[in-house]
Amino acid sequence: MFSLVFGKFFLLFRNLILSISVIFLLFTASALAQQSEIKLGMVLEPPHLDPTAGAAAAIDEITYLNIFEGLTKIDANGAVLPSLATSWEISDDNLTYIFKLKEGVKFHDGSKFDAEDVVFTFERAMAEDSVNAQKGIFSIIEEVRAIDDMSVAITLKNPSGDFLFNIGRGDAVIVAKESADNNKVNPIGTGPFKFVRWDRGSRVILEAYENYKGDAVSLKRAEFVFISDPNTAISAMLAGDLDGFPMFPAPESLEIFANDDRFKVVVGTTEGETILATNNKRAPFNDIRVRQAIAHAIDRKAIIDGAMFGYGTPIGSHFAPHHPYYVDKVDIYPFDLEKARQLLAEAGYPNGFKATIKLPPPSYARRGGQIIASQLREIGIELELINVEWAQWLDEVFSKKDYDLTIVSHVEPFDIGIYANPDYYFQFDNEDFQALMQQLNRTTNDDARRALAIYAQDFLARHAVNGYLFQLAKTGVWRANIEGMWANAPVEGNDLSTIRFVD
Amino acid sequence: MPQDRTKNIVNIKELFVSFNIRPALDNISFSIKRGEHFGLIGESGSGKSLTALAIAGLLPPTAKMIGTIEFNGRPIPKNDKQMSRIRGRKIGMIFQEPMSALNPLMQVGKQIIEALKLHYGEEKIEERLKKLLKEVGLEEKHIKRYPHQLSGGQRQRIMIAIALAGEPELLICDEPTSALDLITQAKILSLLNRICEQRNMTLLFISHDLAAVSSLCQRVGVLKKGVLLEVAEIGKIFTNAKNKYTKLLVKSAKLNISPLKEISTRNELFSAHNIVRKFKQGKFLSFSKKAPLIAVNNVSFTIKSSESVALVGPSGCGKTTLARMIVGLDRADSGNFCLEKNIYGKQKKLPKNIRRDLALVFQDPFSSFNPRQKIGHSIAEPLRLLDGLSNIEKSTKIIRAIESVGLDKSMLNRYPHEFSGGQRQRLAIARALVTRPRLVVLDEPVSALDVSVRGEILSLLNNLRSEFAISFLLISHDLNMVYAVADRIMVMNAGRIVEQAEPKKLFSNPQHEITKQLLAARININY
Amino acid sequence: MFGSILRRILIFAITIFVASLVIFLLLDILPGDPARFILGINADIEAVAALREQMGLNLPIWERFWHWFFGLLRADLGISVTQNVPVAELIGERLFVSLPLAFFALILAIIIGIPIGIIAAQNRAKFIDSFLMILAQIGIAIPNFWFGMLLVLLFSVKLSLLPTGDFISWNEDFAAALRSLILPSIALALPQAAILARIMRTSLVDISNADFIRTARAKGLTKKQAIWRHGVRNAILPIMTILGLQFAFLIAGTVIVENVFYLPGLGKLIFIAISERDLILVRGAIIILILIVSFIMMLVDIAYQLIDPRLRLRG
Amino acid sequence: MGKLKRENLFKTAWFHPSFRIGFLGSFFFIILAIISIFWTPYNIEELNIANRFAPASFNHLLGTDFFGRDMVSMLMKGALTSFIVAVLAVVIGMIIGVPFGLIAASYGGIIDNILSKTNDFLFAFPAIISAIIITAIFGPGAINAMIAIGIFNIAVFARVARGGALSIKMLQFIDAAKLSGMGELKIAFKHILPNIFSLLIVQASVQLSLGILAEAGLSYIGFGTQPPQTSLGLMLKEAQSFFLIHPTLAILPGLTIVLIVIFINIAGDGLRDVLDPRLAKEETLDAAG
Repeated sequence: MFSLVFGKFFLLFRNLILSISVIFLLFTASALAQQSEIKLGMVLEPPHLDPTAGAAAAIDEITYLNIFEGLTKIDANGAVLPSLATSWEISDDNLTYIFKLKEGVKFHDGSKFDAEDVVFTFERAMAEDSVNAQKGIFSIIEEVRAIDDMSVAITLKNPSGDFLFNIGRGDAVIVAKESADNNKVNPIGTGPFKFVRWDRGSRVILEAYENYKGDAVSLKRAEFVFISDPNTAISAMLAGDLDGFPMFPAPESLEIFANDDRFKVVVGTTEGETILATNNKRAPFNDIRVRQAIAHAIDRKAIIDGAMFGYGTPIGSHFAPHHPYYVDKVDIYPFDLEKARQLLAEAGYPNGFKATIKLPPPSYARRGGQIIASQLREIGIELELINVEWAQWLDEVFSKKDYDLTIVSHVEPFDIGIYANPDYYFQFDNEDFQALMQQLNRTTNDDARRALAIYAQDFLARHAVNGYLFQLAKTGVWRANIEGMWANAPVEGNDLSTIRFVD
Repeated sequence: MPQDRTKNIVNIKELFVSFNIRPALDNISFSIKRGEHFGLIGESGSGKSLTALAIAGLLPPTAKMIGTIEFNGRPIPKNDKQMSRIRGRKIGMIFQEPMSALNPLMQVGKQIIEALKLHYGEEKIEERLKKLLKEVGLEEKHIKRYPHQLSGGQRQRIMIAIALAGEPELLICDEPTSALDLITQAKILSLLNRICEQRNMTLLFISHDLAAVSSLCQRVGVLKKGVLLEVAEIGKIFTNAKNKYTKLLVKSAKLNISPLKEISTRNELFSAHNIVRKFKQGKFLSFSKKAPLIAVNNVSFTIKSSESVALVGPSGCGKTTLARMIVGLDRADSGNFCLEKNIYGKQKKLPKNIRRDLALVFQDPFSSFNPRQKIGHSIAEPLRLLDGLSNIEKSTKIIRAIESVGLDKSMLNRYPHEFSGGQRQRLAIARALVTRPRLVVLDEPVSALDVSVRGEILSLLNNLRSEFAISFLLISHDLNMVYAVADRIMVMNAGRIVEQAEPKKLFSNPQHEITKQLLAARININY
Repeated sequence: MFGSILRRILIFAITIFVASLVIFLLLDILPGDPARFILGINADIEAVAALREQMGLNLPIWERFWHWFFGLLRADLGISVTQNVPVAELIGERLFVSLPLAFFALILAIIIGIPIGIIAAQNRAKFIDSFLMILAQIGIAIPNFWFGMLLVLLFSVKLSLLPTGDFISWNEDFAAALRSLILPSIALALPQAAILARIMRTSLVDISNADFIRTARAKGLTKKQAIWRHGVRNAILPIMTILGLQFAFLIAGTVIVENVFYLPGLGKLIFIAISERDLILVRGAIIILILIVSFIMMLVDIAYQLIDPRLRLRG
Repeated sequence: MGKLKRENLFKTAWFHPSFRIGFLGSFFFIILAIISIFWTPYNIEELNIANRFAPASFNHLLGTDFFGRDMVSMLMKGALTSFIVAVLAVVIGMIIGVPFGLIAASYGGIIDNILSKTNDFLFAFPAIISAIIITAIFGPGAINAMIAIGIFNIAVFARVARGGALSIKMLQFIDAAKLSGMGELKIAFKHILPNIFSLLIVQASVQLSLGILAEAGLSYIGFGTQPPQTSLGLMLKEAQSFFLIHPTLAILPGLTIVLIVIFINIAGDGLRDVLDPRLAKEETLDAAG
């Protein structure tokens, strides 16, 4: 390999000599991005490009709805729309779904899309050795069956209120048997864009798929460029190297873009409930009075201002404010230091105590952690800040549950169910809540579900399981002449098909 | 080149040179006649090199100069460009250290050619080069070599060739031979003499060595601390010097040492048997294997107690290596030494009982004391070798040592930089004597000293020998010097002792070729 | 001569061996199980054990080291835990950014630093000397990442002349790739250029006091001629060693600069590998860095031997 | 023989103008940093979000940062961390590197060869590569940055000590000490070390300023100081993304770094001038003659 590398370097050097003349052209500004090409910034580079084999949000942000499509799809507002399934019927017992598939669809490699692909996809995800990150979506499926070439029946083990939503997510996109194993490096889907190239460490390039069966797409080419450093992100945008940054990593600088006619700043919502996650089994946090004291001591406004520069909506429970079932529980434990100290004293800690807080890399956590430490110091709780990388966080906090407090954003949509899992890293073990969630899962009637969800929100808020801080905002920046970019992030993804440049 | 012997080629009037505010040359006035050989003599720091540089317009930029220097009747130009036309073409220069004076990265032939081209352009370069080489006594094969591939004498010949390239009217030689060994020195001096005669060239010869100056020059100026003490015909300097300092110079050049008291040399004190020392060549993990260099080759000799033996030889003959082995700073590869029945030679570290009977006095008095340590501490250091001394005994010994070399005990609290070179050499001797050793090895004990103090140090050594009954092994390249202080002279060449005899016998009837060469190289003062 | 080059190569080989041993041992004591990391949090114990077996993690440490070391000799550095791609391949790609970047920076440092040093030395103790040396002082004192940011703000954001990084592969668009390396190499080069200027100045001042310069002037050369014909080449010799060291610094400096600009270089790769705890990748990347640096040092030593006639004939 | 003269280094250097400026300048920042151990105008652990980005005023002489912390207090604490990291890295380098170099020079031969080759190798490794390894093993932090910089310093000091020791070793008082029966190690520490001490001090000033820059670089990429601690480099990093809106937040720590480094370098240059025998050389051109 090394001789190869050096050989290449020799060529490189020759090129260099040959293109001395090119240097004269270097300082002429690069051609402006064509109206049909777009370059979008992303913070994280995906580990691979197969959304059915990994949890990383970055995979979906590139591939979902662009390269891959599911039977259904989620639109910018979180509504479920037909995609590869043009229509579906649901049996009266809410257990069997019959999907009619879109005709004439071809994968990017030219192979035909039919019921067999759907069956393959689901069976692959349901299999025991499945590496799908959302096995929960598939575990309730009893059977997947092709009725004919263009229709598929899926039978569930028990009714599920959000099955259609779930199969519209990136984890349930349809893949072809022939190409599935290669999707990590060379993703082949049915979507409006096909994969061109992945310059590792740098960018993924997509190109419009000429045989796409669906609404016409305005873009011809798209690049996702990976920029993890917020400062670099700011200058890359300002310098015009990028057309947009759907999830801009530096809320502190949005002001610059808001005051610049070339750009627009779009603040939407994400599914990210940002919480002060608490180890409910570890003393003293196993005492509800301690948790309540913390809840009283947290000044959400200061955190949102200080960590997110005002972008974010305060939450009082683990529920997204834009969700139709949402109720505002922020005032259950208002900011009240006196009350907090009193509760702490009742719990037996009149002089407070010491604890640790583990902070993953995002700035909401690192900055938020400093602010929370400063706030809790007011009631005598001394926090030691421990910065961890994501890998460490997953290992120590998430799987080993070795932590007191941590700050993290839970980005799964409608994920209140995690509180019913006593092994989840919050270690919240409450039978009442577990029963409540079982009931919710079985309920399909919307009004009934709403009532249950509201009760659950109130329940969590009152138990002060975690410190509920704010709903993470989706702060996007893009050129003023771009339309059709998702303002909110109901699921992770950047739907390129709706994006167009206007004059 | 028409020459008028009566006219002055150089005329210096009231020359002052200073650095910052420190004066270096103080009101110097003299002139050099066309065609004469003029010598400038003085100790280090006397300003003699500075005078030469001033004439050539090569003073360092930090130097300030007042006064006039006329060359061929016209003041030398201040402008570097104009001056550069005089340098080389009218004034040639040769410096002391030919290794550093040549560009290490350039073949020596090219360095000569560069000078030739400056004066003649491209015309007949090869021919001129060959002619020059022949004149300075080099062969054509030397052209393609780099300075480090030549010997010191050859390098100095290259320097002479460079200086002659522009056919200058005045040749300035700044200590041209002091970095060379005696034999080479004599050859270079006679070469210079011959060339100046042949070319009818004026010579300004600068040296600290009155002997060298006297062999070459007709007229001499004596400089001391930036002041020109006197200018006179060389004959008059020797016979009828006006100045006290000049007289001292002349006296020490003749090396008048207070005569030896007759000391009876008795039994054998020390002997060396078949000593061999090889040095490995090449570096760590080296692939090329070179034959080891044999520095000392099967050497045997003896020294009696109270005897003073001199070891003489050209540089690189192995005498210093031998000395280091004797005092235990180095190990012999084979053979052994015997000091009063104690046999040693191959140990890495000598036992105390042997070590305390041996001492070494170093060549360079400036580096033989730790500058950060008081003299008293340095002199006390060898007392570690004597066990069970009380503090009082120690200080008594130290005081006796320093007083025996004629210095005051109050000086023990001073630091080395507060002493002059001669005083330091006395202190070094005091340190060597503090343990009352039986054998003292003296490695060129006076060659780094100014001529004026050499005599007193040698006299001191003689006195000490009779007083304390010590044996001396005196290492030197200077036959004149050892003649006066040695009972016996051993001549060493290429790692072997080739001849030994009493001084008078050796001088009158040398046997070995190298002894003859060494004797021939001595510059005898004939006044 | 040939022998001394061979000797230098042998030292290089020993260095690499010792370095790989040290790196391997250091990174082997780390807590954490790569097999578990690959399979994820929920993997069952049997699968992890199987993968450990497959990855050779159960072998004794010495066997694993030999395995890795001989892999290194074949340019096989294992498979990245997080990216599932051969490490050698990942690194190979990144070198096409980092090496040119460091190389350009070196060239820049030379073409900026050396002339400044020469000008300052020629005008010693004059205003221009002090001025240039104050500039060099400032150049050394400014952190290069900060300077990089300032460059971006000026040339990319305000003037829109150059990209803020945005490296496109050499094959795709050579000129664009070159453009994207201009600002980072300037940022990287600045402190090194300042250091070079100072060393060049000192070296020349030293040389201009050297005896052979006096000889050259005595021949009839003016001071300037003497310094140009004899001084500069001699002054360059010590500079060469410095350049070798500087290249090492520049290679390492890419780690920082690639983070200021978004360049997909080796530095960025290491950075991400560390944050994702991909130790196989970290290990490979570090040993490659060491390999490059040692190789450069070796080249410098050999070049030194070729240029300096005093070393040419030595054993 | 300039460097062999025994003199009070500081006293001599004081008359050198650039040393004086550099020394006073760095002394100012060092004093500020030391004061911050006991007192800062405001407690920087108390965040005051409502008062963030306050402009310079009587209450906050240099304004406040994005957490509402007083910039003067931040700079003092930041300088303290930067100095501690750099100084301790120098100490590490000296304590390990100097004996390393002295031993190599004293024993020579194969020991010297092995030590010097190891050292050449270490020398080629800027702090950042050690930092990568250390961070990979222990995670980031100010102490790790210090060790990483220290490792590089070891190589530097070993080289300087070895070079200095070799030139001192040529001098004859070393042989004199050997003749007195002193061992190599004792000679190294009693005779050689005091004579290369001033050399080491000058080098320490260089490494100190490099250490401050290296700490800043490591903190910038996240391998160095971690919040809630602060250092000048970390302040710079955290302020970068506000640069276009609140430029002072980045300019202040940046300027502080630049000033400290320049002051230390100037002081070091002055010291070197005082010690450098080259300067003396011109004035005593005649010394050999």
